[in-house]
Amino acid sequence: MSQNESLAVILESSPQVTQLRRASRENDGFDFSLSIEPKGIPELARMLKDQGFFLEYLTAVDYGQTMELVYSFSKWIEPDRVQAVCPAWPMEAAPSICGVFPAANWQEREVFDMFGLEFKDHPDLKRLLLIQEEGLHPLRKDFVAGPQHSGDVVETEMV
Amino acid sequence: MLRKTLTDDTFYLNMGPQHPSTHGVLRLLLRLDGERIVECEPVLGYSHRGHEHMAQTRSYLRFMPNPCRMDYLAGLMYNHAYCLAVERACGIEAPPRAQFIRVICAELNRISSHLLWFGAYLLDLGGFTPFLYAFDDREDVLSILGEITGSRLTYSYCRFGGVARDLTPKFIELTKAFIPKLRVRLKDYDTLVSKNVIFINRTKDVGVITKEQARDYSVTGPNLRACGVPHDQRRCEPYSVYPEIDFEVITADGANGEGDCYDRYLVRMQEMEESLRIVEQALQRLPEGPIRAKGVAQEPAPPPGAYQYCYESARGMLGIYLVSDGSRVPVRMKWRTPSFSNLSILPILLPGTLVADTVAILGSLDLVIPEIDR
Amino acid sequence: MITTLSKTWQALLDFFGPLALVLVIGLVIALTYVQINALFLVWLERKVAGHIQLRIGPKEVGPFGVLQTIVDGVKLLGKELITPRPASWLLFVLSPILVFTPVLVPFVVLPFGENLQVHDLNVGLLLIFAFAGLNVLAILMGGWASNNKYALLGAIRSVAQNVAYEIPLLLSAMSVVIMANSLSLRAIVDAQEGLWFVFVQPVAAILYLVGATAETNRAPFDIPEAESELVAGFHTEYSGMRFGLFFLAEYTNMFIVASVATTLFFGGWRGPIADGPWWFLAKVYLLIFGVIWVRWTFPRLRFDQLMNLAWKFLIPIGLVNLLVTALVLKLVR
Amino acid sequence: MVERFETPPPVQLGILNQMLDLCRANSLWPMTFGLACCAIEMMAAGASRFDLDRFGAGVFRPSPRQSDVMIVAGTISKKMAPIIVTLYDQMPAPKWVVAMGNCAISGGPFAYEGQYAIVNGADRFLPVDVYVPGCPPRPEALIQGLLELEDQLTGGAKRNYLRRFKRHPGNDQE
Repeated sequence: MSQNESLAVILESSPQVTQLRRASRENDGFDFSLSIEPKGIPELARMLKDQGFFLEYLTAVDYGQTMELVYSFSKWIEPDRVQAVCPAWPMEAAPSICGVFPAANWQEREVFDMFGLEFKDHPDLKRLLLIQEEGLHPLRKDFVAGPQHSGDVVETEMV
Repeated sequence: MLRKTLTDDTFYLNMGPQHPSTHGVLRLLLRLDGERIVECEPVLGYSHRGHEHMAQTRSYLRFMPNPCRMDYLAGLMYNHAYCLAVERACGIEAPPRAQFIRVICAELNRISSHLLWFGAYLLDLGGFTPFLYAFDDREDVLSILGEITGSRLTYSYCRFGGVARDLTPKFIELTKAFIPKLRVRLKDYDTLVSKNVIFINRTKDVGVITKEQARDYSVTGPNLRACGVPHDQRRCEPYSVYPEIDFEVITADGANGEGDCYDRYLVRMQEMEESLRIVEQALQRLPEGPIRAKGVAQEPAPPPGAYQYCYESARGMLGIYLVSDGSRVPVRMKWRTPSFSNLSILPILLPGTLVADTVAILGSLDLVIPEIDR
Repeated sequence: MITTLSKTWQALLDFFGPLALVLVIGLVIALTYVQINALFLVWLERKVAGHIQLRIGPKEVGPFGVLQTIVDGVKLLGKELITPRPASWLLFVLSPILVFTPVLVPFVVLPFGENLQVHDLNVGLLLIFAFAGLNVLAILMGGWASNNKYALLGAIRSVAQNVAYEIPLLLSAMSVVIMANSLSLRAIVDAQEGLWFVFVQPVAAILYLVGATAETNRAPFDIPEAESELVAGFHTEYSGMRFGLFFLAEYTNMFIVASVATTLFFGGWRGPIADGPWWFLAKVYLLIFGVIWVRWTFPRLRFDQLMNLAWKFLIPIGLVNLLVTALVLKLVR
Repeated sequence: MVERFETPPPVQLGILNQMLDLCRANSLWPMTFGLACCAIEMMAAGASRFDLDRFGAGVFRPSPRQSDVMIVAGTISKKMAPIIVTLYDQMPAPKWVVAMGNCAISGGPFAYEGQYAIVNGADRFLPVDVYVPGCPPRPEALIQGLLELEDQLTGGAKRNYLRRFKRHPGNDQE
């Protein structure tokens, strides 16, 4: 696990990292969990990409009052997984990392679709999965299904 | 809006939600210049059913039937992955016999998923007959799995901490009879299709994915292994009983780390043989013992925290990210499905190819659309 | 009663002249034979495809499912004929008719038996190839007129394919014509008295069969109605009996192409023991079985590979073969 | 339930009409139109073990213009519903709809209080003729559904005039 230590050193040095926690892959599933400021994400992504990481997924979690963005990076052959968590909702929009990882394009669009979280300078931020309906962000805790969600056909214009 | 002003003489073609070779309801908005594709934009969401919203509003047990409806070709694997994830969150350990049974059924499910892919892929390339031979073998696998799970496609066979029912002697006998039969059939497919000139012309050097592209678009599974990267979750992050079973990770010897449709085809065909070997070894090593861990609550309530589980499904790396606050209903359950990222690479593979290649490349990526839209 | 009949017969004969009557009767027989043959071929294809694919084809409707094609035909007759509004109406309606009519003409010259030939034109082969070219026109008209992008792509593909595969077809036929030094099919069959041309001209035979499968848009070359790429190719917008006519024309084309192949290469109605029309039909249906068999085993060629195969591979071979036969004939005679 | 608008055939001749219905019943061409898991079971029904082609229904036409039966196999999402309606309109007149699987009948496992994405059942916007329950229904269930549709077409068990096997006398309606 030597490169694990070297990775830990690099992670500490990257800016905007507020708190680094080492976790075991057996019972948590990831090696490093670091919470970071939204501004530091592109820089962290670029640094991890040089280390040979790829973006596993990017999602948001809604805890009622606050929302947070979760990024998970992993490597190919000897996967030590790094999870970056950054506060999202009350803070301003997080910068998009489509430039570094093009895979994030659709995932960010899905997070915008489901949670309504904006991403700064995303090439083409619009709904990915749902119909064009104002304010429909189902995965938020404050989402309540209105009468128009009663399971009837809804007139949606073709995107 | 999508419709850019058509200055040059290109026109839009909707390989629309209803199309014989989009394997479900995927819509490809193609901009064509004659037969050549200038630009492609997949439009998703036509079979979005809100699995993750259901996960947030139901207890762990009531969410059990959903995973196998996300990817109905590898339903048992998703069920297995879901139970493993919840077991990791609650700190339960399934008894060894149950783990072996789960691995046997998961590998049989992988074989049935690859068989259906093989049939559907040849159907896309115009050969009608292999589709029915592949379905014939797949029916054998379904009847074997139906023997103990009771269903053909949507299995809820694994429980938290074990499996629902023990293996019956008929199951073991049927599997033992099935393995040599499939090996002979796979040899036939190899001679009939792998060496077929038209098939080679249609798939060689078509839809080439390089390692860098695979990393950028986080492609996983057979598509990644076809680029020569031996990344297999069962070997890199061993889970359940896979460390005790020896099988090698198949990678196509892509010339310089580039995988085309033909490599992806070869990887999946050899993976079926590997799965057969795994099933054989698992059957021999099947220990006696209980099939359910004692004292596991029907409705588990994992301690607060965030857990992640990565599993090797038939199409690639399946990640489940679980955030629990100690109650019986999870705060958030994110399903990282492999087809989502496998499809995201299509817009850079298609420009410059012909319409017939779209079908070949789309087929070789082995997508299941409800798994993308979740 | 008989006298009036014979008198009217005599009057008709004098008025029209014998040739016209023979042609009319021949074509009427040909039309009925085409219907029966198409019904039989569709059933044969579904049964053969079924058995190739480990399943039994239509079995429930009548003994061995024989009535299945008749039932399909009647159902297609009963369907609504939709003409899409943006489609150009006249061409859309004319196209299935135009696809089907040129298919009947070759029956005039096909030598079914010793004297079972409607009329022995001395330019028989030329007539067949001339009308074979016509159905491409109808397919293009149909595909383009139905104002559907998939149909348009299918139509353009079928034009390119037929133009590309007409030439190897002609080259292989020319090498046979040189051998029999006559265009009339009866002379070609007579020329194959001792030895069938397939043994003398194996390359031309293979060339002809490949070109013929491409000509009738079947199996490895069914690019114009590629089901998995262009939803249903040029007949996407056709419903009811219009689609039925396309279907009928395809199977009759298959029959004609196979019968021309038997006359050119497999000795027409000459058989090892007793010559007669039954040999002709046996060989034709054997060839058709081969074409069906090929359809259900090979995947489809891509469009540019199809073009390369024709232009860069089949045509040069056809030319060389023609040259060699000419040289050999020059030396022998 | 949307009221059925069936264009009456122009010529009303009893025997001819029955013969036409019999032919329509024995050659129902389904449209390749799978939405989700039930599509796999529909393909299995068309494959070699549960062969649909025996009943003349094995010709899966890709284009709606040439198909008679639209088998709605899978979950109908709100985004997909208008497209299914256009597909249904594109089919020529004597056309039928078979709702295969619980999702097409009533929204199935995905119909619950807070659901925002799916339409609960195909009969909210299509005139459905036969419901095939199951999640997914077995291929035999789909074949029985098609036979049921054939019975509807020919009014009771007349469809087996052309069939060699007789339906089991036990469960014959008349």
